[in-house]
Amino acid sequence: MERNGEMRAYVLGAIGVALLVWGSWWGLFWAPRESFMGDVQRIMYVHVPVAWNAMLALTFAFACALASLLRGGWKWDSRLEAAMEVGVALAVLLCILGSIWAKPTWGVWWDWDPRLTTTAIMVSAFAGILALRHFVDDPVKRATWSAVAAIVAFVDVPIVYFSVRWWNSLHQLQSSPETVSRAFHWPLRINAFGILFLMAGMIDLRARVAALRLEGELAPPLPESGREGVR
Amino acid sequence: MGVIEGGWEFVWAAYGVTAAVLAGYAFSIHLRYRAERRRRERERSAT
Amino acid sequence: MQLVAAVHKDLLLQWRGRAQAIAIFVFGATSLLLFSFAIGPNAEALRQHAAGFIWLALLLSSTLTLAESFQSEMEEHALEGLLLLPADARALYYGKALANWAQLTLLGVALVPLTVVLYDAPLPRAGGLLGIIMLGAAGLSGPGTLYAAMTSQTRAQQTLLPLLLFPLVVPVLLASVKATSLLILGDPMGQLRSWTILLVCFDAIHWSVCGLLFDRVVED
Amino acid sequence: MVTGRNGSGKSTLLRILATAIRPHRGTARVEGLDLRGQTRDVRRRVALLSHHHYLYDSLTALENLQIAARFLNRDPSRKALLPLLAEVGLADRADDAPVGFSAGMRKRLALARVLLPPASVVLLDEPYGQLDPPGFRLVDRLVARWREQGATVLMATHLLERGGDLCDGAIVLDEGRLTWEGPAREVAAQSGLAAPVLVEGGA
Repeated sequence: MERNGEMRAYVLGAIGVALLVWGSWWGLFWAPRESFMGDVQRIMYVHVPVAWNAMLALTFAFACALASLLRGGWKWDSRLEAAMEVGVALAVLLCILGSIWAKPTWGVWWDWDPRLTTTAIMVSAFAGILALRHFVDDPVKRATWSAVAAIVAFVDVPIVYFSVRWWNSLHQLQSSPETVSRAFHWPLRINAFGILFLMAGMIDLRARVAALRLEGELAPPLPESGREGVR
Repeated sequence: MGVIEGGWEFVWAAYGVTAAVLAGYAFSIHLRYRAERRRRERERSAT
Repeated sequence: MQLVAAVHKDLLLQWRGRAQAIAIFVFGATSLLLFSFAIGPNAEALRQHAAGFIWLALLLSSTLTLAESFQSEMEEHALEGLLLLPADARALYYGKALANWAQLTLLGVALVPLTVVLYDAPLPRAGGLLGIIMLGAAGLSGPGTLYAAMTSQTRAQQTLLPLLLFPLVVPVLLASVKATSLLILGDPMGQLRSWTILLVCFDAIHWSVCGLLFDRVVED
Repeated sequence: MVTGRNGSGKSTLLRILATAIRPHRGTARVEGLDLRGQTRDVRRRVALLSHHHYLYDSLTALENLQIAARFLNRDPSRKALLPLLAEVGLADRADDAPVGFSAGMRKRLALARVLLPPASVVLLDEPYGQLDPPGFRLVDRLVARWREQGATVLMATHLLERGGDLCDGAIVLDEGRLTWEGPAREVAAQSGLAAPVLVEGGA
């Protein structure tokens, strides 16, 4: 019975990997060269899907934090931990991809683009919350505090973004490669869904890890009778 | 004009890093899940 | 009423801990000295970076101030004792945040003369600078007080507080540095206003959000 | 009176009843008020002497009381609070910081802090711990006075004889479970334990 639950995660992951192989193959070998960026533009077929999904994962983490704080329940705490960790992993990947994109395009590894810089700041913010979780032994406090910290960090995202944008206002607004034609669209979409499925599978499985750990921490359950005997 | 020539090494690097990070991370979750399951089964059988 | 009691308590605690505050000021002053070693004895370059250095010094010192402000609450769990009286958690938060704000403002103001001397930074508008320091200090103390309440109860608190706080206050750092540097080096484009507005928005959002969330942090 | 071995859950029980910690599951009522839902009302009625003394080390004994008095909206003047310190035998140390106090004196100051709010339920976690014989008599006297005022006193203690004389009912905890319940006088003889928690008065 319990064995079946985890299958969902692996199936989702497998679908994701299959879509990613298909989309990447398309993007690398079938899609035409972009007229301005040349072959480098093919990086976009992984870069953009990773960006969308990293944002999605962290937004989901925010939703979990709200649910965990307002409605309670260990389920949401486990999901918060999972979504945060997967989101941080994707955001780290996003920063690396951003650098690889920036080097041939602008000649530097890091060009202080507001989106990329905000991502890097968010990585450290959410990694800090994961560290906080690691160092709090009481599961109740851990759940509340990480939910609170996640909400504050998420509320901060737009402020960080705008401050970095103003700060770097001398910088030319970047021309994201326009993906007008269908030939550019499809690999992007397929990869986006591929990472979405893979991410869903990873969050699902990671939440199971968190739930199992929590189960170990909360056990043995406190007996109710002895404590409630006294009025 | 302004067309970036070549750059395939960056493309390969991007796809390679993506594959490596995603695969490595997914595998680490799989390992952690297995470890947690085993730990719990040990605890179950102990009681 | 409870807020008055809370502010009174925290100001009294800070007054008794003033030796600590002076030590933190010395730490900030020392870091100002150290920053200039990274640049070299180039008066022009130092003046260009003066605004950044004063805010970095204040940011680094702020983690000490914030952590210290919860030290005495946690030693004998005095904060819990107040909550059981019952004291209003929100009043406790705003009392602590206001007291920390006052102390950080004081610390920032105390660092200014040093900046003027060390970096040869001209100070045409002292009132404006005071305003920026107050807004920036509020941006540090608002979320900082919330996070210090959490990290003061954890293992590895010295690492966790800056780890959580620094990414969060990036906008404060950017806006304060820009605004201060416009005050020192002149503001031909009239950008000071927008940075001030950014600081005000940050302060307003975080002081209200953190105030809402604080009782969950100390109650659970 | 509540008693039980070390780690049997006495302090946890008292801390839960004082709403210092939230029970993982279940709830309880104090004077008909739900611990989870009516936390603030419970706190208004309950005073807790915890094994944490709830003191600020850098402030003087008097200032510690003044801070609590301000939050309770009570007169924080020296004149109003000195009697409390005199009650616990610290009148001459009012302007000293507890950092220089002995463990027994800190306990006395913590007791003075418990006397401050007008509580109808008083929870005492090992009130005799660290105190000298006059301190024992002080606790006895305070408990008697609370009872006269109609307050319920619940104390966790290992002093079975003393608690047995002072309290009405007793329960014994072991690993969080209630293992014995009965008249306090019989706890020493019957429960086979050296550590009871005493329930006093009718709660």
